[in-house]
Amino acid sequence: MNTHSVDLSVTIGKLELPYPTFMGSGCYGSGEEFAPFVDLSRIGAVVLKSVTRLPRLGNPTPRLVHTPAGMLNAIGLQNPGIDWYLDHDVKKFAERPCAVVGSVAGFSVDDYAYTVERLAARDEIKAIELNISCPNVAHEGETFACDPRLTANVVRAARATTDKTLIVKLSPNVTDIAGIAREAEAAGADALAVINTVRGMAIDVETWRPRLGNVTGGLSGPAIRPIAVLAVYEVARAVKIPIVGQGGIETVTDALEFFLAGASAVSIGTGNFTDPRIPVRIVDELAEYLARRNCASLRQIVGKANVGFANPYQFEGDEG
Amino acid sequence: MNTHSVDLSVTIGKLELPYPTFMGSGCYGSGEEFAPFVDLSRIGAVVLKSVTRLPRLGNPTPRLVHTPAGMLNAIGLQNPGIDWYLDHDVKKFAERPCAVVGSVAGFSVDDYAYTVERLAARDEIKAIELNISCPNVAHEGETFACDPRLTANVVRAARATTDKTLIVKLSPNVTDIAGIAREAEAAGADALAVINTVRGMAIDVETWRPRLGNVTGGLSGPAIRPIAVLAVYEVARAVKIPIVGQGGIETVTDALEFFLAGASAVSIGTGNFTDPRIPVRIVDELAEYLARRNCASLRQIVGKANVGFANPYQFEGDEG
Amino acid sequence: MPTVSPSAVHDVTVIDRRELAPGIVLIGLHAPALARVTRPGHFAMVIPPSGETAATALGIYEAHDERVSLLFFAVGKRTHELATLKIGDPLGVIGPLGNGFTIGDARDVAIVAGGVGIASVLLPAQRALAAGARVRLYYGARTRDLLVERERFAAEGCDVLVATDDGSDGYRGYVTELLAQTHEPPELILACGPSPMLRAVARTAGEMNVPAQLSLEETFACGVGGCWGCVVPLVRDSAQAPSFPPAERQGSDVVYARICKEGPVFWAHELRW
Amino acid sequence: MPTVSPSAVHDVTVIDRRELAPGIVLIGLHAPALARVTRPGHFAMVIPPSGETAATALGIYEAHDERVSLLFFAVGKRTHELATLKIGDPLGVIGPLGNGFTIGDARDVAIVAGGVGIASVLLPAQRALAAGARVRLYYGARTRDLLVERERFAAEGCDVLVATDDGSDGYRGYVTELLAQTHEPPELILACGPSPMLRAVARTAGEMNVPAQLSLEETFACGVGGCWGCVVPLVRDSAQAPSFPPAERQGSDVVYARICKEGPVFWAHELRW
Ligand SMILES: Cc1cc2nc3c(=O)[nH]c(=O)nc-3n(C[C@H](O)[C@H](O)[C@H](O)COP(=O)(O)OP(=O)(O)OC[C@H]3O[C@@H](n4cnc5c(N)ncnc54)[C@H](O)[C@@H]3O)c2cc1C
Ligand SMILES: Cc1cc2nc3c(=O)[nH]c(=O)nc-3n(C[C@H](O)[C@H](O)[C@H](O)COP(=O)(O)OP(=O)(O)OC[C@H]3O[C@@H](n4cnc5c(N)ncnc54)[C@H](O)[C@@H]3O)c2cc1C
Ligand SMILES: Cc1cc2nc3c(=O)[nH]c(=O)nc-3n(C[C@H](O)[C@H](O)[C@H](O)COP(=O)(O)O)c2cc1C
Ligand SMILES: Cc1cc2nc3c(=O)[nH]c(=O)nc-3n(C[C@H](O)[C@H](O)[C@H](O)COP(=O)(O)O)c2cc1C
Ligand code: FES
Ligand code: FES
Repeated sequence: MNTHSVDLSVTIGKLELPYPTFMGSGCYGSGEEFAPFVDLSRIGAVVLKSVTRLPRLGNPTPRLVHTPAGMLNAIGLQNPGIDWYLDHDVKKFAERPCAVVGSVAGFSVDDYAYTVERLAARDEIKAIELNISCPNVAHEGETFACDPRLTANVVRAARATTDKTLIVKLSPNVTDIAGIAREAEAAGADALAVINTVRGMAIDVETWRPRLGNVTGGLSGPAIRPIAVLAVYEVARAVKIPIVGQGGIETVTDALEFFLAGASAVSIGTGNFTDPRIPVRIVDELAEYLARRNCASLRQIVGKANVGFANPYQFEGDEG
Repeated sequence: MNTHSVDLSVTIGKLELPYPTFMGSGCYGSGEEFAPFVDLSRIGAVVLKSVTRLPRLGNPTPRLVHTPAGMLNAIGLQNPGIDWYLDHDVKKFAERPCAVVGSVAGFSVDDYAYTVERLAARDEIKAIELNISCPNVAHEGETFACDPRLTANVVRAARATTDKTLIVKLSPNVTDIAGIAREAEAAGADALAVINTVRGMAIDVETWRPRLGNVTGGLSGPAIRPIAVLAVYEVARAVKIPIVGQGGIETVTDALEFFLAGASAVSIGTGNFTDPRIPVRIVDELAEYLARRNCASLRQIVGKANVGFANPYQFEGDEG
Repeated sequence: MPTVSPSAVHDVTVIDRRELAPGIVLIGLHAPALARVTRPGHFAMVIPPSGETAATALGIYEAHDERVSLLFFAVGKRTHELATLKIGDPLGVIGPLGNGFTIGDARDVAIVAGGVGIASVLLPAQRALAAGARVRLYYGARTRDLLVERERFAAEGCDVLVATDDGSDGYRGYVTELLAQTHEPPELILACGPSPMLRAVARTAGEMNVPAQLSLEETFACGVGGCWGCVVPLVRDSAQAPSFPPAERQGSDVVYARICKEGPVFWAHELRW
Repeated sequence: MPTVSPSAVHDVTVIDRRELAPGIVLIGLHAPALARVTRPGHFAMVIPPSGETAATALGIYEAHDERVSLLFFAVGKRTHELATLKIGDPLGVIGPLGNGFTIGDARDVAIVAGGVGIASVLLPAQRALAAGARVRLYYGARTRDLLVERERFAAEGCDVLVATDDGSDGYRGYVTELLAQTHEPPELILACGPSPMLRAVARTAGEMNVPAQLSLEETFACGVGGCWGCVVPLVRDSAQAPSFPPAERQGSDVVYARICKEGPVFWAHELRW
């Protein structure tokens, strides 16, 4: 098997991508910001910063804190609102040498439907990610993605407005992510993005104040990778639609964990802050890995984590 | 203020401790294992490895995996069962120069009540921690601590069997930890341990097998600290009983985050694997910190994180 | 501050390392491509050699011929790691980034540097001196030992005025008090240092009626304008404001600009902090 | 394997550092108290200098006079960090830990080492040689360059027989095949190396009817018996089994022992893996 003949392409709903790499929403601007550092034609898709119906100034500063093997953020969806966005920003996205996926956030079912409909109508936007899991604008951390019924409602409403690929982004801050995933699938999602950030907090022990202006924030980066791999593994066993796995991916090994757990594609967010060359390095090394393992296509390894070994030894209480 | 005159003592239910440091269940054996490396008379309490009604051989190996700024474990509650434990192990605990807290796990309300009653009857055991949140023996990760009703039932049953201090250990793997905390308090808990490990998974990309014999495990260490600090902060605002904060504590700064968030005491688990001197170092540096800040007592700073600043600027959409 | 920078990821090599004071390190890099395009006030994002999460923002201290240097304080995990770099080690550096200082034809420039702020003001000082301006450096630190590189600035031709919190050298107190006491107001003030110092500079500059450019700091994630994590509020009609719906329409008189992209250097009178 | 060790946390200093092969490092430590009490087969937990989570288990390679050394492969984050240690650096080392090899009065000892397993077998070799035994070292590695320290073992007085996977030196194939081919079975076999090698040693020893002691490896957390993370199944009536209810009463014919506490050295015939 030769590196060049390995097929890395993926199909996510109607979206056909040459590479299985998304750039995480909110981490990659509109792609342009990273163009000096990376060949954008060698990434799968950029997911844009989430946009809302009305303009949002976002959260007060500080909005970022470094934490062990990760970071907390609480941007608060700063964005110009869908009107300005459609008039000023969207046309530039046509220039990107990779697919551009819109991301929509909102505060009511109506918000989502309205914003998705208007954004999806634009040719520059190839697919829509429904961010129902942003922990930084939520009341006590409760988002749409924390409730199966709300998830179903918002996905159904968005689905009704567009035929374009709809990716629903799930929250790890729930008791049963697989249950929420099933609701999203039943309501018409074409794919799932798993996971958004994990809720967290840090306190400055000199000032006694939270280290984020918003008090709480979302944890990302390698620290959350084991949490994300498990979420993908559980969701993959619950649904049939493809999964875009994310959370702390920085190397090809990290990405492979997600593919084996059941992700059809991966997304890199915080990893771009460490080194913008990471996405292309992952694609190169993925081809090498698959060639070495004699896999002609990435699709062959998706979900192939082998969990079929039983406990050879037991005591009475082990059955408990 | 002088370092020696600072009062570090805490009261957790009926448990009076000279130092606010617990050693996390399952991480510290019965204390004896660490006695060569640390002066046990300078720690608050050892929480013993959880014991169950019947003996358990535990999970197949591997049981541990290192992850970024943390580790996954899936021990599976290996223990000799309460009968053997009472006959062979418990009497040795009387020798410890610090308080010894028992930890009980189970698979039914009956299990818990039975085991708590028998263990709590022993003088060597000063208090009981109810481990209703071990992710490594659960079906699909669902534990008692994932359900408000089950939490209430098990706490009520355990409460009925003993007057000793009952600390209920909560799981972070839930949508609403504050709600579970309220149930535990209403059912008679004297204190809460916040948090147990976060569910996670790692996959070996060469063998394609999970890196834990049990497939999934519990994430601990600094990686989860922001998650734990937030959990303590939210629980502290929901209940009146004291909290033993834990998750990734390795330094006095880490411990202070938990005290400011609302923990009356802290617990050190994984930190002992990095350096067994950490618990005593934290106590020493805590006294220095409080002296420097002119606090006569640790109690003065518990829950004092100052979150009272408002967002000075807003756009229309920010109200969303 | 309109400098548009041809930035790139540079694979460079450490050619020099000096500990200027305990915990303050200067690292020289062989980085010809970066040296060529760096302008006063630019910064770089340094990729952690161990793969630690998130690159670190550092001002570019020197840039000439084939050499660039970084001057930093070892305060946390990533700067401590950078402090262990040895001659010959490879390093990934993203830069130059940001919009720098605009010196124009000012004939009398005051530069105010507090602590680690010194790392971002050598290049503008050199630029102003080269243009024939008089340059006074107001340099403050906690204590005498931390006043690193003051001889260097003197050798370049700056008048160096120092202040220390503990009075161990120069004026006892804040460096901005020293600035406020001058009888010869400069034509232009450039400043870099901790936030409280910059606020005092802004106030003093306002009282003196002298324009001031401040190089700001915040925690960065991307450093290239992609995450909106590093913002500062500007007055709504600032020339530096990012493309955004008119703020007044939104019931707010500020607009958040990204320090890494629209800054890090801002006109003091346009900041709303 | 009854050695009870007076362990402690030692603050020691790096006095020597050599790269034996690419990625294989030997670090000498000034550690008099540790050197004094270390016995063959003991290991140490090394505290990560950067504060990285969890200490690293390493065999104690040498221990004499005031010096202890560690020999390790840089495979992951923590061993890579240890590989950057320099002479003069401080290091925290917990040890000695575990129950080591029992050499007794065996007159003909075969030691089998695979890869990094070499790090745990110098002390038992020296002990056996000092007692007048013949010691054959069966030493396997992937390739010639990785057969570090073979001259050292020869100089101590061992007969060194090597095997490489690629045939670049000695026997081409597994070192255990070499052991199986001997016409002079030893009285005692001691082994340290990767699991598959140890299983093969156990099989071969069984066929030869020679007792074997194996030093096992697992991922460790505490290293001192506190977490039950590092277990291996033993036959239920093993003398090394930890205090536990009789396994047969529980419907199991095994009992899990902690490698760090009851081991790391176990009698091959008592393992159930
Ligand atoms: C444009 C720009 C230019 C810069 N130029 C320079 C420069 O030239 N030289 C230079 O030295 N620095 C410079 N900085 C600052 C530098 O980027 C930061 O100091 C750097 O991020 C430190 O990284 P770290 O990992 O070492 O520390 P971090 O871990 O990120 O910590 C940063 C600070 O936060 C504090 N901190 C960490 N944890 C806590 C906690 N729990 N509670 C309270 N405080 C805590 C640390 O003590 C430290 O002071 C610049 C920053 C910007 C934005
Ligand atoms: C009693 C005992 C004695 C020992 N003595 C020695 C000794 O003397 N010398 C020595 O060199 N070692 C020794 N070891 C082994 C040593 O402890 C381990 O190699 C060490 O834990 C490595 O730590 P690390 O952080 O560098 O690597 P880790 O990050 O812990 O990785 C360990 C191994 O796992 C692999 N790995 C990491 N992540 C993944 C992943 N995602 N998928 C698949 N594989 C992965 C790494 O490549 C590496 O091979 C001993 C172990 C024990 C238990
Ligand atoms: C600074 C920052 C901003 C983010 N903004 C958004 C956002 O606007 N919408 C969204 O759906 N996710 C957002 N995320 C989440 C990421 O897209 C991603 O799901 C998450 O960070 C986990 O992946 P990672 O560890 O690779 O970053 C943001 C993450 C970060 C770090
Ligand atoms: C190896 C290991 C074993 C554990 N066993 C138990 C246990 O038996 N019972 C329990 O309540 N918690 C157990 N825990 C959880 C810890 O007590 C602690 O709550 C958690 O690890 C978070 O704290 P830390 O990051 O300081 O370790 C275990 C944790 C680890 C790492
Ligand atoms: S740090 Fe990302 S926008 Fe400035
Ligand atoms: S590593 Fe903890 S018991 Fe062995």
